[in-house]
Amino acid sequence: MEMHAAKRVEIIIEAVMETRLTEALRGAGVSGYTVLPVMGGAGRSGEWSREGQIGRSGMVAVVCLIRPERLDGLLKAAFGVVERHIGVVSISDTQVVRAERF
Amino acid sequence: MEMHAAKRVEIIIEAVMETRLTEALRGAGVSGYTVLPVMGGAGRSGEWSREGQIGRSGMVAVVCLIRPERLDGLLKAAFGVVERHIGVVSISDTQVVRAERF
Amino acid sequence: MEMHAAKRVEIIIEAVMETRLTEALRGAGVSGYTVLPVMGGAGRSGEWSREGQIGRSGMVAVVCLIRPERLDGLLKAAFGVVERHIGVVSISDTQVVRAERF
Amino acid sequence: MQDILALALDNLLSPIILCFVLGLAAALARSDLAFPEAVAKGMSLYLLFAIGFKGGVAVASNGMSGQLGLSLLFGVILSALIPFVAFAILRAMTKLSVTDAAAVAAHYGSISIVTFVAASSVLEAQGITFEGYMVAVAAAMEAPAILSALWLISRKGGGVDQGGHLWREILLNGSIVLLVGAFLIGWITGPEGKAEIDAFITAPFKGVLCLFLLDMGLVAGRGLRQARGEVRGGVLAFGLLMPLIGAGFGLAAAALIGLSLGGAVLMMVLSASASYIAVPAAMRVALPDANPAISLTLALGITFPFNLTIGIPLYLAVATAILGG
Amino acid sequence: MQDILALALDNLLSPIILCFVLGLAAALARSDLAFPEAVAKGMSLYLLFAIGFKGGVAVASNGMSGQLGLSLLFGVILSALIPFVAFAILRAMTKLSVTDAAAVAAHYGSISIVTFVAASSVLEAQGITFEGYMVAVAAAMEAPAILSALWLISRKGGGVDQGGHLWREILLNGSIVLLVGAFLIGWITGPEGKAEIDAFITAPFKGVLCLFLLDMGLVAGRGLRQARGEVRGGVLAFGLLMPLIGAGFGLAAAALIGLSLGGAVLMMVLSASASYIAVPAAMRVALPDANPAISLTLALGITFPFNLTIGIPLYLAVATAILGG
Amino acid sequence: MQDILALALDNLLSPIILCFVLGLAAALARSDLAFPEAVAKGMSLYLLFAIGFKGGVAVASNGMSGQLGLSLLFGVILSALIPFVAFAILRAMTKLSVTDAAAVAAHYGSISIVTFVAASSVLEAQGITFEGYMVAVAAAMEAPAILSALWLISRKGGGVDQGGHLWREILLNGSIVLLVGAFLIGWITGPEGKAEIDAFITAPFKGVLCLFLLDMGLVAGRGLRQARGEVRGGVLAFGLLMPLIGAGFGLAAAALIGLSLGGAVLMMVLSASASYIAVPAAMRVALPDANPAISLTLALGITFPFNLTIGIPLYLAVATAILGG
Ligand SMILES: Nc1ncnc2c1ncn2[C@@H]1O[C@H](COP(=O)(O)O)[C@@H](O)[C@H]1O
Ligand SMILES: Nc1ncnc2c1ncn2[C@@H]1O[C@H](COP(=O)(O)O)[C@@H](O)[C@H]1O
Ligand SMILES: Nc1ncnc2c1ncn2[C@@H]1O[C@H](COP(=O)(O)O)[C@@H](O)[C@H]1O
Ligand code: NA
Ligand code: NA
Ligand code: NA
Repeated sequence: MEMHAAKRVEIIIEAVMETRLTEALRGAGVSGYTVLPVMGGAGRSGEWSREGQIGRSGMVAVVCLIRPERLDGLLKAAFGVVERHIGVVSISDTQVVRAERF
Repeated sequence: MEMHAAKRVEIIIEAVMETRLTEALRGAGVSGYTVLPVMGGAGRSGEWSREGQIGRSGMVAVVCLIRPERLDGLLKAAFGVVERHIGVVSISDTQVVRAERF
Repeated sequence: MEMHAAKRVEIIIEAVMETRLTEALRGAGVSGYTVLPVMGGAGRSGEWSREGQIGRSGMVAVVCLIRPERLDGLLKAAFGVVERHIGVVSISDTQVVRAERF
Repeated sequence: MQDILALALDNLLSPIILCFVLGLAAALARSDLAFPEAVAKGMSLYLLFAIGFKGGVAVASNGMSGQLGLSLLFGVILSALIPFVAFAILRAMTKLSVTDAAAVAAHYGSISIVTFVAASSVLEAQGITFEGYMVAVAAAMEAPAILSALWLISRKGGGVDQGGHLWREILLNGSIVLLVGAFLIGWITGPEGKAEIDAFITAPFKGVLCLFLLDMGLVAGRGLRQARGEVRGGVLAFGLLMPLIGAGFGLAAAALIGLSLGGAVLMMVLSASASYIAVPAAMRVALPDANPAISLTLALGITFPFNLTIGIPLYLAVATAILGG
Repeated sequence: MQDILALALDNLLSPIILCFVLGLAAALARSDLAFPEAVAKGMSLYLLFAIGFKGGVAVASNGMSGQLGLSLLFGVILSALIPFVAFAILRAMTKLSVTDAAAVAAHYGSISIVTFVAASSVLEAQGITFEGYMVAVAAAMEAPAILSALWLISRKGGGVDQGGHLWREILLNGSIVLLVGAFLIGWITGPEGKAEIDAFITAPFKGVLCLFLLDMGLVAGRGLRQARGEVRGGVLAFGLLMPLIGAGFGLAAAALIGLSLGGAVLMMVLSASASYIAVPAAMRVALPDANPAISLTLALGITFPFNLTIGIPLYLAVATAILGG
Repeated sequence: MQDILALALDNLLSPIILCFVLGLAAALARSDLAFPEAVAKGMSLYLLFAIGFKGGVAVASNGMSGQLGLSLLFGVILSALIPFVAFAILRAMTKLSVTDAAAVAAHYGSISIVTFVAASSVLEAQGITFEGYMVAVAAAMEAPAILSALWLISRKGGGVDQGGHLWREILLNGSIVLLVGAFLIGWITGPEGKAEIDAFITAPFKGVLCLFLLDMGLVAGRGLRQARGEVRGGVLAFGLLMPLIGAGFGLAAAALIGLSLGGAVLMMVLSASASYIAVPAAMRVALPDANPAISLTLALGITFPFNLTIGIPLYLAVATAILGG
């Protein structure tokens, strides 16, 4: 199968910021993303777990597959939201098959 | 530690198709995979969220680690199922330690 | 944006071992990780699903982003815990933006 | 007439309806009020179990009145027949593709168990009895509509994924199995069994139904907000017209079978309502090219609230007028 | 005096408090006892719905006593005012940064609905009535404190993320919408509506509250274990002092409005309690630089158990002494 | 004898057993009926809390009858002893490895709280009283078996992961903590405390148990379907034989302690039942080489349904015959 180079951006961010992030992504022309739940984690601001929590506490992982040329736009949009917030962003090379989708 | 090249295939697919996909994978000789829940997302068919849903709605993420030489078989099997369905497939290079497992 | 090479280590491990793993990671100087829930999967020990389970059954996925030079320490710590247990470890190249965090 | 209006108003101002309205309003106003998926699923399992069990107990107590078999048969026929009617109307009134029209038609042939539950509550509040086995009829009406839709598609040359286990999935769908299983357990254990778990399945039932409808309002509201563009004009009109046509078929069947007033109203409600759990999943598997947003918005955002607010009192009024109190 | 001690002891040995203590002890001993997030969220939705609904029914039954408007107004004023007091005390007594102090202040201006619920239970057990609309006052007091905190920050030159929809998020926060919505539904449907769902919202209420407090004990214990280093000295003292000051303001307001004894105690409890659901989320959005562990540990680990065990009986005693039984 | 058969049949046709059968059948037929993990966990937390609390209240009401200490001691001894018996039988009857045999043995020394709950329900339905503190005995019997299994392994030269906190994990296991904690709260607050939350922990209890057993049937059925190959012949026979042997030990202990008829039946049930929550987790940590599917299928798929259907009435009959009604 023919495969096309793409980028996989994984943004782990506070759940309260999810809507702001996805709106910024849409603003940057990124219309595809997937949100995965996060159970817990640790970082500079300590350890946390979702168990027994009630509010929109905790984090989510937002995964975006995009064409390489769109990476800069995406990162700019994402960092506008993530910047002052708890969270991490990583970018990996990947390949996709149905390139017209991204 | 000695590491071996492998492929990480991530298939985001409708939850109703999960069993069909994993059966196809097994049919292609892929006996190891992990299913992650997905909370929501957006794509060409719009935005969705799992909150408050009742049926087998929504998507799941199926992650397979495989030896590079098995990639083609896996993709063929996966696309047989995914093809006409909502969802995305991405393939990344990765490394594993206990290669005999894959 | 300036990006820095990093490693993304993904450890899929039994939920009962989660605390032991994260303690071992901290012992190895890895203070950042994210735990994702896992719904089900299959491997050499057969198929399983989290549905309807009650105990701390099932698996979790622990994702660590680290500087490349810390990989060996992390793997050693992780394998001390994972070794005799059900589960898989994969290591991918990735890039991060705020390198000082890792 | 005045009675009907009073009943309709009473119905509109019941906690059940108001909870649905609250959910709808919260979602349309983009509040972040939301039920976790697990809680929503848990409530639906509870409701299915309770309604199935109570139906079975009713059969154990009152006997079968000889018409269970006939009612099941008519239920299956209605479920299989209504999609053809719905399909014809959709093709005439709207620009939906064959696939989309068939998918929508399948939803309308099948049933909405929550509408059924809401209607039973109204009947109970009015002191109107009904055949306990109607819950088995509801289960029997879930699946046949899917078969009709697939037949419609294949006749039109459309491709249908008849994958090996589609049929097992449809017939052993969790909600059918739970409803029928609880019905059988209720039937076997009878009033004694009910006495053991009555405090669980009867007393809190209406309260759980309220919270469940609040969640359904939230889901419907979110759907309406997103699909605003796609459901309008003819499609929208279909969502209001089709339940009336379905109810007509249901009433005719009830008269033929000789159901009681309460049973007739429930048969109308089943025929008038559209599925939003079992059929959507089956359509995703069998007709992946159909746009799921259209069916779901119609079934949950238009027809469900219509039946809940106007439909149920209306069907009761019509059934009373025709079959007599 | 003896009565007060007896009441305090009685309160301390109630299942509700003991459940909280069990959760706290289990978490501090690092047991893996835990509630799934969905179950915790489900219980909180249930409690908000039940308390809101019952408040609305109380208003429908007893009328408004003419003071709803005044009470709401004073509630808003208290919520907006208390953060300034809290901020001043924090800046004087602790080394917290402006941002952290403002974030903590916002939590103390807002309210803890579970403390409110626990206090209503104590009042009910004592046979002390209170104004049903106090639940609406609780809802009205959730948000103004956030505005005050943001104003404090911006006056000090701090940056505040006033992103487009922050205000909608705060005002249409799920818990406010559910509380107010259920209140309205209770008001509209009145005692008749309550009769329909009483077995769901009244009978099991206290039991659910027990399990919910068990979970809150677990969450508080985990928080205390992790934040052991950060909350001590002046910050800790603030967590015990501030509820007393808040209660004083609440009592003054209650006297001005002319609330009943029960209403006055609830107004004191609202003013004395600190938010750990709505405000933390808003602060994460608006003040990302504030350390969330400080506010949460104070609100949930110090002030909440203080109010639950000592605060409520104390406020009741003081209100009885000043306003008369 | 006729009475026993009648009781056994009555038991078989109770909603509780039929719900388990429904779940089992649905899973074996590969229906997609499933409970979300959070709902299953929530129900188990509820059941543990309710059973613990009611046990504590029973002790508060009826006093200790002087035998709590003795019963706890015998419980611990049974739990520690039974694994040796089970291990010897497994090594003689089956080809399981030392590790697998030890892991299975640990499960059978420990207890199944749901079997205990189901047995209490049967006793209550028969009007047979039992010592309230038996729930504390159940908690005390959870852990010792694990120690025995680890000792067995290490004596055979097997490696055991005695990681730092294994013991804390086992002894502060969530289900033990909740059961013992609720027992203490029930004991402290007594009948007054129970009155406050009775509508939550007593009235709906049996209904929740039904749904929980439905889920257990689903999980057991899925396990049986997947492990079909691994559990057969000698291993399968062990799953039917071992509960009888365990019950025998339990009866002997009960006679020595001088328990009431009801208490003796519960002691038999505890000894006869096998753990499927606490022990599996501990075994995964300490004996990762043991195949978890074997223990779980035996405990949940064979011994649990055996005890539920045949075991409980049988133990009651034997105890009645030996100890007298
Ligand atoms: N190195 C890392 N690898 C993976 N996840 C991380 C890492 N650092 C932080 N995180 C995630 O981001 C959250 C916030 O991190 P921080 O801002 O460092 O407190 C943590 O709770 C983790 O879920
Ligand atoms: N570019 C993308 N990156 C990540 N996930 C995607 C992307 N596109 C689609 N998805 C996921 O696949 C689902 C269906 O996509 P679509 O078929 O484009 O509607 C979405 O709801 C997302 O969860
Ligand atoms: N090749 C693989 N790719 C992805 N996940 C795997 C793979 N092999 C095993 N797993 C995961 O690890 C768990 C245990 O695997 P195993 O130890 O092989 O039984 C499985 O249930 C999967 O969740
Ligand atoms: Na219909
Ligand atoms: Na306050
Ligand atoms: Na045992």
